Amino acid sequence: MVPTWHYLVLSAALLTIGIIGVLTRRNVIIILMSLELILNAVNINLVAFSRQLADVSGQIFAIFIITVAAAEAAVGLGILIAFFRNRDTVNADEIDLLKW
Amino acid sequence: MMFAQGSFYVLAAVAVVSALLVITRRNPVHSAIYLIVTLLSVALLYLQLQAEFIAAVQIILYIGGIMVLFLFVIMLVKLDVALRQPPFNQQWWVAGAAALVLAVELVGVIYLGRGTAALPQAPPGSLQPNTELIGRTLYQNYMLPFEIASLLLLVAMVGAVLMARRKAS
Amino acid sequence: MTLLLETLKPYLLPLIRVLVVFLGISLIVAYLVYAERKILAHLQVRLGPMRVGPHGLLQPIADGLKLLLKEDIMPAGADKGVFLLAPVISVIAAFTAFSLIPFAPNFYITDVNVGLLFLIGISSLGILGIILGGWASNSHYPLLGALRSTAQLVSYEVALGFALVSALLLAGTLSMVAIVEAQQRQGVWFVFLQPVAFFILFVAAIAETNRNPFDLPEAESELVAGFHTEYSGFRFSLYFLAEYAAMILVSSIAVTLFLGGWLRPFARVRALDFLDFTPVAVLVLAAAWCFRECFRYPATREWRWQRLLLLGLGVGALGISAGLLLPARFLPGGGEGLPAFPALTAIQGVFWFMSKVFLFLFGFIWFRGTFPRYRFDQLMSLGWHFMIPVAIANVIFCSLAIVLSRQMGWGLPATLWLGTAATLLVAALLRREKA
Amino acid sequence: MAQPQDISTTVLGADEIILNMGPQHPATHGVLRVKLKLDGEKVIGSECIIGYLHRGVEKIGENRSYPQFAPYVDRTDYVAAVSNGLGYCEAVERLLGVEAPPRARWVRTILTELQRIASHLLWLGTHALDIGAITPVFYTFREREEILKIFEKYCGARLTTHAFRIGGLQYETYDGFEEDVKKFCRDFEEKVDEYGELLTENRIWVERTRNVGILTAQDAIDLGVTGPVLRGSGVRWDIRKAFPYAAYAQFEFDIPIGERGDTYDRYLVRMEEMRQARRIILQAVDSIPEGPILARVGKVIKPPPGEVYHSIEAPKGELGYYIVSDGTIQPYRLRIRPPSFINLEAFDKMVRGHLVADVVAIIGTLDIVLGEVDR
Amino acid sequence: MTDEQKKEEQKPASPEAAKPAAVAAKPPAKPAGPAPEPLDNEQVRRLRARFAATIGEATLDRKQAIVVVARERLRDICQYLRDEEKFDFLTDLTAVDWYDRSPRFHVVLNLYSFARNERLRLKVPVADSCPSVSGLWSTANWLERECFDMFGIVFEGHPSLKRILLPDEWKGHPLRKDYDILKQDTDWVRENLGIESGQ
Repeated sequence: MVPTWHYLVLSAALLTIGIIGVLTRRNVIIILMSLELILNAVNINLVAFSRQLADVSGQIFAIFIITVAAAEAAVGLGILIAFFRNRDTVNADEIDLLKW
Repeated sequence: MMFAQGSFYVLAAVAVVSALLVITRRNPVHSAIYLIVTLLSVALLYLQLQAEFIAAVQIILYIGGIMVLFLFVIMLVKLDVALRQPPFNQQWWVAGAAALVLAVELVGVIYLGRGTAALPQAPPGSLQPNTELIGRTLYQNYMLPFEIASLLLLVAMVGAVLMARRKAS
Repeated sequence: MTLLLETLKPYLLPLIRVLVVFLGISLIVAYLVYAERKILAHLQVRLGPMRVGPHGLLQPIADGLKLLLKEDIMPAGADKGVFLLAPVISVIAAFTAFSLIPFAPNFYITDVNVGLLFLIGISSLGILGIILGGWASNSHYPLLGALRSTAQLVSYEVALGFALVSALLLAGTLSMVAIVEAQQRQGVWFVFLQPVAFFILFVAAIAETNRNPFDLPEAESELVAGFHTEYSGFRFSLYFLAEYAAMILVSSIAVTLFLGGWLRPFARVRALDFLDFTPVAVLVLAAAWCFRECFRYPATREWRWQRLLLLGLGVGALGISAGLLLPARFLPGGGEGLPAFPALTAIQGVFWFMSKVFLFLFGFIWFRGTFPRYRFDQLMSLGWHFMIPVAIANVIFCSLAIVLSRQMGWGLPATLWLGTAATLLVAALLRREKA
Repeated sequence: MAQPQDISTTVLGADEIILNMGPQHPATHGVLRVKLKLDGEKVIGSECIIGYLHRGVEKIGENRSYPQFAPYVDRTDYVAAVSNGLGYCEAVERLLGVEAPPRARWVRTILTELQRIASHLLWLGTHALDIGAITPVFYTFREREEILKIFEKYCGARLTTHAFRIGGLQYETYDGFEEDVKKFCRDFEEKVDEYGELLTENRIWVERTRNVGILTAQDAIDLGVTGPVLRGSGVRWDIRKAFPYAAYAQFEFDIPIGERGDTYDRYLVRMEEMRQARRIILQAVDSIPEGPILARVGKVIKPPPGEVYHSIEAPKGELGYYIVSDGTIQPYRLRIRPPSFINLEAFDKMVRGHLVADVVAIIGTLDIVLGEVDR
Repeated sequence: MTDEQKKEEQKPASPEAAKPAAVAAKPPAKPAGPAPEPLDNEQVRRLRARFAATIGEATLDRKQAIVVVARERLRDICQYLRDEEKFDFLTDLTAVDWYDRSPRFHVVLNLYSFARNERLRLKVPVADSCPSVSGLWSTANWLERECFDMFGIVFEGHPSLKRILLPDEWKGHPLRKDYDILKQDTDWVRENLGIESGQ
């Protein structure tokens, strides 16, 4: 059986990659995808511990996180579309007006 | 056992490599494809962790829902301009350094917490039948959070529709 | 050598099953195209394929060869990798899903406890093939087709999901095998308890497979060929394969959930046990048809191979039916603990299962010959304003009915029909509101 | 009143794309090319680009003698060649000041009405096909085939028939002509109902055609559309009644009109026109007078100087011939007023605000033939 | 409109007789054939009273009324005919090239009145340009484009006057009598192949 800490390492790796993506990319779509990576990293942890502790709560929380991810993607992409309509760009560093 | 071990490492490697590709590809469609690969391998890892339900949800919701939404949006916005611009912003080295610090920190935490590895592993099959267990827990112990989550989805739906809708013309 | 055999032994039987299923599905897909062309032709007062082989029986093979030999054209400016990958995704998604379908009580590749969820998940991967293919073609028609397709599939998946939930309420399990067994135990196919859910599943299945009247993504009069406009040759045939495999898949899901899977009609009525021999009867009839046709061809040189083919088919069919009737005691290993005709029993499940699937597929083809095409906004409105509310109402009323029958001790079918009546009322209200 | 035509020069918004439909497209009925400006799937502008089939028929007309030109008109609206021939022959006859003998006019009426049915059948099949119903086209072609067989027996050609001559007919009807026509009419009655069963009450068909491509009577007149498109908009006008030609004054028939001017109304109008055409044919075939079939027009046709405009109710609308004669054997100027061309002009007005799927429905409902649009 | 129309249709149709001028005109004996004759009815008199000298000769040719009008007031005349004389339908608009006359072209407008079931043909002699009537009848838009395409007559005030049937880069206007059908080919051959003629 694969020890739990292997999953933790994998999760940490995905989390770091996700954070790098969020911090460095300009394209908002890819930033949103990196956010999904981060959320997935969390889920791996939750499910791995759920297995180790034989407690299904971890999986429940994973479900909640997937729910949140869906909500976040929907709202994020909605904002993106609205933004693209007004400014004709998808670059995060060009989102520099608080109103238009 | 060998098989389980081996497949974990293969899947983990695939997940990490394609995650790296996600954040480095210039074209968001390619990023999305690699993200799908990552999500699929994570789903298979869930299977290995005896979380069949989560694995199925991951595939249906993440890949069949969220990623399709992503692709849809990518196709709606014109990317020709974005493709010619530099993909990374100017403070990338600051971000890289911060992420490096974070990585070190994470490794440290895992190392410090290695005691948990000594904790007894639950025997296989302890979370079966998976779907029934999740259903029971979800609707008995976590009823309120579940309802809140559905409310959240509703709000998100309304918000997304409102955002994406054109001004009445 | 023996060691190798010993280690391979546990994998051998599953491997054979996988091969049989996938080859069988490919063959059925090929002949489904043939059947579609024939049935449509007869609906439209013409003959359909008649040239290649007797009654055009070899047409699918000729078509396949033609597609394989055609030039594989890639549009300029296409995203090469994605363009090549997309049809493969579609095919893999469509075929992998078959591994979860129980064709007979002892003939399926695998059965997992979240089988149905996985089926939905895997089949939703097929959307990716469509949307990526449409995008990668770098052309307006495929892009519009892909967008339409995605919106359509995502919308109808919701209604489909709710229809499946209605069946799950009755079965109490997600395992495909257990769902059929539940119908066996309860002695009734779920279609008789959940007609509304079955109807919604049927309509959603047509929409999910992009078939007429919901074939907007590939509406040839508007978008030329939708998402696969720019595909040609082998890659086009992959999409083609995926589409027809998806048709068989959704029919299989519907049959498993609502039409009792491998169960024969009236499985509990002993007096109808002779129906078990239907597969044999069908084979014998097919053989008789082959022999008759064989002698209707003139005995000239140019028809010789056609006659030979028919003769061979007839003899083959007779042989198989004889094999099916082979009593257990002549089999190696003796007849202990086996049914009287073991081969027959094994094939029966597949026979009934596939018969029901074909009934479904005939419906698909029939619809295609009959209906005009919906417009995109009408399709969406039908999905969101009618199908989904009705499906949700159905789930609510039927779960109420199940709870009621448990709490009050009422008969399950009667309460469910009450629930169905309530759902129909909702549906009628929705229609009225729209009109 | 005139819409800005050029959509390519306007600036595109964020969600707008230009979609080019045709000239090779299954639903543009030939070589029509339509440039659509889309907002998502909504059409916000369109431009028809035509001329791919331009053969300079009018120019050819100036360089051929009057009888020599007759076969050319068959090739304008090539699915209603008989109607084209009737219009041309009658225009030249009027220029000459002669009239075809009664028997010729009766036979002309029968053949022209058969041609109207054939043309409408072709329209019905392809229109249904465009909207996604793939079966009606085979049924309509089955009946169209019967009509073409009658043409073939009469004059030896099925499509470009050149059935009439200036001054009457070249051929006497063949033995059994009346029986063939009657048999066709007898069978045809229930066939029309059969198409109706497939479409008229079909929910999807109604939803696809109701309120699509609405043309008010006002707009229809302003845009100069004629034929079923005009009548679908509720204007009860038919040249067969307004300026009777051939033998139409002798027969009873109704002019169906629509109420809302949408695609469904135009569908109903054409369906009813097929029934009325059958009615006319039945009346005509029972009363064909005996007598000569060709008026005395002389060996060389040389109309006196002057000009004439003569139009007939072709299946697509008002098909007019404006011929200016300078007293020689060739027309000085020969103008064909093409109904398809002018009906197609209404396309932009009808299509704005609809979805891409409606574009093909509207092209179908206009019933254009590119041979005639482009000439 | 529709009601009027219905009324119109219900009375037995004999439109030739309904035409005011048709009563007088019986085509002469055959050998001579029909010939144009002068037309002078109420309508023409009204037109003359209103537009005076801009209304030229009015004739009846093969029982069809033809009025020659001057290009200067074409739009006013059309407006008057459409709104007051109820010639609300522009059936056709085309041109004739009388290349040896001056002015060279006749622009021919075929009007129809639903209310009176009557046709009227206007002929406008023009040299090379003519006022556009596309503001009065939308249908004139394409017809004038075709006319421009084929004859090179410029319609002033047309929203987008460009070629319609021929490609934009076409040279010449084919329905002019002096148009050489081989000219474009020969030019191309000369320019691209360097030989005198491809024929």
